[in-house]
Amino acid sequence: MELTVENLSVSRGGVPVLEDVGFTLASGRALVLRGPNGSGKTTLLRTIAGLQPPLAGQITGAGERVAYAAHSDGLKAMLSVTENLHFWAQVFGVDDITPALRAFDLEGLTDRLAGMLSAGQKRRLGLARLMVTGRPLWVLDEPTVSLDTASVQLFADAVHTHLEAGGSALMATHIDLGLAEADVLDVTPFRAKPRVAAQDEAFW
Amino acid sequence: MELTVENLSVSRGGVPVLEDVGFTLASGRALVLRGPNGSGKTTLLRTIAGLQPPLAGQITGAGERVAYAAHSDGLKAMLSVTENLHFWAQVFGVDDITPALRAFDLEGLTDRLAGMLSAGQKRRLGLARLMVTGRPLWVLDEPTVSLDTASVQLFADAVHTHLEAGGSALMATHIDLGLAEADVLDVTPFRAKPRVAAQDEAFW
Amino acid sequence: MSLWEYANPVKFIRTTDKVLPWISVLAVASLVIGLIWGFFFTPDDFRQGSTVKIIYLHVPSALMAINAWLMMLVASLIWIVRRHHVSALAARAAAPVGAVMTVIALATGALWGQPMWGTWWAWDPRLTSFLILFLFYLGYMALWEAIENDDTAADLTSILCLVGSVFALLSRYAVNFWNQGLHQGASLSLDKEENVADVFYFPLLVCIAGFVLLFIALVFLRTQTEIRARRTRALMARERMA
Amino acid sequence: MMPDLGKYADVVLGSYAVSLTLIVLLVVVSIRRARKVRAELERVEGKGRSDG
Amino acid sequence: MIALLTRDLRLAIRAGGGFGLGLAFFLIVTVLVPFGVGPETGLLTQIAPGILWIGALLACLLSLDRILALDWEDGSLDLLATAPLPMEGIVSIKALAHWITTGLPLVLAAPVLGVLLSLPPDGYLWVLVSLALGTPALSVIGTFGAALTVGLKRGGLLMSLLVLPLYVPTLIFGAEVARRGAEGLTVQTPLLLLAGISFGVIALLPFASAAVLRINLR
Amino acid sequence: MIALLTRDLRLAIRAGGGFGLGLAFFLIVTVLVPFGVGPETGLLTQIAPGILWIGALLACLLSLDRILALDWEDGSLDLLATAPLPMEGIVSIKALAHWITTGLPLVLAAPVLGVLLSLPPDGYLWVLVSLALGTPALSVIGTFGAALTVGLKRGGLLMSLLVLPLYVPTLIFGAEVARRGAEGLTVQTPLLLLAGISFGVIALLPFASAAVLRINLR
Ligand code: HEM
Ligand SMILES: Nc1ncnc2c1ncn2[C@@H]1O[C@H](COP(=O)(O)OP(=O)(O)OP(=O)(O)O)[C@@H](O)[C@H]1O
Ligand SMILES: Nc1ncnc2c1ncn2[C@@H]1O[C@H](COP(=O)(O)OP(=O)(O)OP(=O)(O)O)[C@@H](O)[C@H]1O
Ligand SMILES: [Mg+2]
Ligand SMILES: [Mg+2]
Repeated sequence: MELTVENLSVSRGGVPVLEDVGFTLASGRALVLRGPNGSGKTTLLRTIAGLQPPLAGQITGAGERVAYAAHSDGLKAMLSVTENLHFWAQVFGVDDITPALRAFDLEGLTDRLAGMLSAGQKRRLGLARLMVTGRPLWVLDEPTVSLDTASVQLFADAVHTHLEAGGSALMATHIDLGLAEADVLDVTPFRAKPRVAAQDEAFW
Repeated sequence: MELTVENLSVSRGGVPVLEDVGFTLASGRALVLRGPNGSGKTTLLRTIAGLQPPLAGQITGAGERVAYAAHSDGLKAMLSVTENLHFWAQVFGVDDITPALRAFDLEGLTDRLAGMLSAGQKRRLGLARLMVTGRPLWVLDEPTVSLDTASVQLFADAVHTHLEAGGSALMATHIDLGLAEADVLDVTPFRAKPRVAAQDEAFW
Repeated sequence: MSLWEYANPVKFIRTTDKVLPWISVLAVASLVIGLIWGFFFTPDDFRQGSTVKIIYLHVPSALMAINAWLMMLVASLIWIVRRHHVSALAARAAAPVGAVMTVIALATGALWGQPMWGTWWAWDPRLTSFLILFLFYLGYMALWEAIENDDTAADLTSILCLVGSVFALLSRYAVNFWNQGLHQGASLSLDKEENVADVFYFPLLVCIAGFVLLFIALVFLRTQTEIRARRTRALMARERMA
Repeated sequence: MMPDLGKYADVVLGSYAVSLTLIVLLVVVSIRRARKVRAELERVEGKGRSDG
Repeated sequence: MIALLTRDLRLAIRAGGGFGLGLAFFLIVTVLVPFGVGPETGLLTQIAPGILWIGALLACLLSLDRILALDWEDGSLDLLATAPLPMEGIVSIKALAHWITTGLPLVLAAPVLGVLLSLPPDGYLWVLVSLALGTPALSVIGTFGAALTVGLKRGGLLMSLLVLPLYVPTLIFGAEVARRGAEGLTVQTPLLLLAGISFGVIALLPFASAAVLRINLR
Repeated sequence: MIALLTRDLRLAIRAGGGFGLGLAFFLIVTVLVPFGVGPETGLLTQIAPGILWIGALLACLLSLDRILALDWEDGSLDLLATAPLPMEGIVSIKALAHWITTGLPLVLAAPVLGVLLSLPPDGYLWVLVSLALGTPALSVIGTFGAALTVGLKRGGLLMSLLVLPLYVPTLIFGAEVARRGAEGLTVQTPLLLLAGISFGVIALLPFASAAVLRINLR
């Protein structure tokens, strides 16, 4: 099954930011969103992840297939690395967390409390969460923030494995991951013409 | 005046992370800290900014000369861009905030509440704060996180101007800014040998 | 459905602009007539002395305090079901009016209580439930103020209004159960035996009409204001992005 | 032609004073805000076009 | 769902926010009252059931902002919303976790604190029963308030303002049961009403909370 | 310094957290008490001064976590610490801002709420005076508590626990002044003691708060 986005308009704080976005993302492929700061990448990803309703247009193949990772990692400072990961595994009905730990080189940190990790280590843990969701479509918002080059490579490998297994990935990043399967979509052409908030159109 | 760091050991959560760090940073120069995630860059920068005491060693030329910018920007979501910046200008006894706004291309956003900016816009505002401190030594922890390439260039220009005016800058980043004045220091060789927490040595 | 046309902000402003002067004039007229009639030309009550004159403020404001909340409840329901912006804004506009009415009812009641019951305040069920109603008004207004996004605020406050109404009713019964009161029962009932004497009754009716008209006029005016404020915000946002 | 309010004068007058003040205040605040917002809207609309 | 419950309970214990603190607050309020109103035993006996109820209510109130705000701040709530759990389930579990960490300890501690306020001997049972019946309602109503204000930074005080009026019926019937019980009167009617409120609230309010939370997340 | 004060006041108004809410909480606690202890006027009159004091204290307490925690969370506190302001100045200004936004409105509202609790006529003046003298101490002590717990996520409840015992002397003397005043007795001794506590605390505690805050920041 593939992700299809048609004529999608998304808004933030009621103001339309992107309009008429359309693309498809087949399994085994990745799509990288590009665009300057404030162009609306985060907003688009949140909409596709189902966290906010679209202003117009259709999204098919998202919903229950999405594993979302945002700017903030949703880590509990007072739980250990294992406990944090294990919780999400349980929520998503997955049993084994070792592959995720291994893929992001967290094995040496299993008993450390998440609050005591460095910025990059936290990020790695947040990304490892994706692997325990068992969900095929990864929706990622700037996943490589604070990661060093080695960790970026770990992440690229993880995405690669995920794609090979038939998954797909949609992400916004400012850096290049060197993924062969990745297409790039620049959101700049879709930027909404300056308008008032959609909900305010009634007030014209 | 230059920043001199000698035999500096720093600790986080009581555990030594870097030992015997030493370097000097002359005015007009920049020093970029490199090192994998969790190597202790943040800890080193906080120590130099005076936010935590060093375990051992000397730091001269920091103290009142430091303007520090961390992972979090210290922005008030309920104050506008101007109000946020103006407050810090007042605290540091600087009057004019327009150069800072101009340097980081925030002029179109002056009346927006900081809470309504995108991730990259917030970051730009956080960096603009440096310019209203009037302090010569900038200590920056991953300043380019969430910035797109255009904004990174704005930032590099700002640093460049600051150096030209006789300032200096110490920063941890994983990306390359293309600054001619920048030296690179890899912190990996200084990593502390695994030991118990320093404060526990009394119990040996 | 023709009635829903007035849910269009433009249409609403246009229509209310036409009727607003008339309503205002009527409101002021009936308030002046009613209050002057009541204050200057009614006799003292044989038991309560001159304090009966307070009734011309107390009862109408008490009625409006409750009815304003009911109106907000209806407007909230309309917003939830049909998402007409005007109704959400009308609810927002009515809240401060209702709150002021509640304060007036409480204040006049308290002043009345001093000579009649010998105390400013007693934990009588009716008094108490008014105090609770006032708290609900406060919370409702505070929630509107606290949320930036207008539609989110409308959604949340209308749910609060619904849930709050249920709890307000519950509180009313709870309070009744908790304390037997001093306050007189409803005497505006159609049952003639129970009613206050006609001398007090007619000016009172005029005052009530005045309060109702005043409420309508204020809600119209304030809703217009909210609509305009909203439109201003919308236009500014567009300007900023251009 | 002030009616004789007897010993309750302060209470009765007090409640009239309080209520009328509150009502007048509410009306004044509402009208002033209405004016301000209306002016602001006209300014933003620029053309002074009527509400439409 | 169970994973969520265990996680919340574990966090409550680990972060030092749970069992201990609500209880301690309860204790302190009860201790402060004699300082405020003076130490006469007769007076204290009279107000004891009411003070116990108010103390429990405030202790509940104070811990409400932990229900959802922490998860909101670190982004967990967004992630939970995309997880295969119904929102109604999430808010119910959150309310349950809050009750276990706050309400339950309060119920158990109330009789002990009754001693400090010279609660009459007949009162203990009824204070216990009324709190046991009433605190779940407090948790569920509180979760609604927390969901309403979750997006607001430090909305804690606003939440109190919104929640307290909603607490009134529960408080009145609860305190009435405790008070009548302490005086040896019959408690049947208020007890039934209290139970009615509790069950009604538990059955219906989670839907409102879930709706409100969905609005706040978008 | 003045910049900091104006910023804090502006934030308090803007974020809807300031003047209104502490006051509303005070109002609500006062309203809840009769629901708990029953509506008899005689009983209420007796406990009125104490309840007013406890209510004011709790309203203060609840707003403490806004003093420093917000600035900590968004990193402002780190930045302020590296700014050319002495830490003692920062904490004093923070306490002052808290008093202006919370303590002062409480003092002014107390007499009005006294009506609800049938405070005897003699009591109004002394309740006002005692609160006016006591609330600054509450703010300063509260700032100390806030500084102690600033690093802890949602340390609100823990802070309450730490702060409440520190509030006890102020409460005892303050409530004593109010109570004696209400009963028409002489108030001189507790009044002097209350004033002594206030001034002592204002003069000395900021140093402790600053020290604690420095430790917490590192
Ligand atoms: C703060 C205190 C008070 C509040 C909140 C209050 C509230 C109300 C309300 C809500 C009504 C309308 C009832 C209805 O029509 O169904 C009402 C009516 C009335 N109140 Fe009060 N009241 C207060 C104090 C007093 C006092 C002290 C008196 C005089 C002794 C008083 C005398 C009356 C009378 C005579 C009516 C008219 C009853 C009727 O015709 O329906 N009230 N009050
Ligand atoms: N509440 C709001 N009201 C109006 N505009 C808003 C609001 N919140 C955000 N915006 C604007 O919406 C736009 C889209 O923001 P978004 O976070 O989606 O950008 P982004 O592409 O993720 O940027 P970045 O790369 O900086 O993270 C930005 O220009 C932002 O300023
Ligand atoms: N409270 C603590 N107790 C023990 N170790 C800790 C504690 N906090 C952090 N650490 C460890 O200290 C080390 C240094 O962390 P620091 O944040 O300085 O790294 P960093 O170089 O900034 O990394 P990044 O590039 O990921 O931001 C990390 O390995 C981290 O796991
Ligand atoms: Mg973004
Ligand atoms: Mg770091």
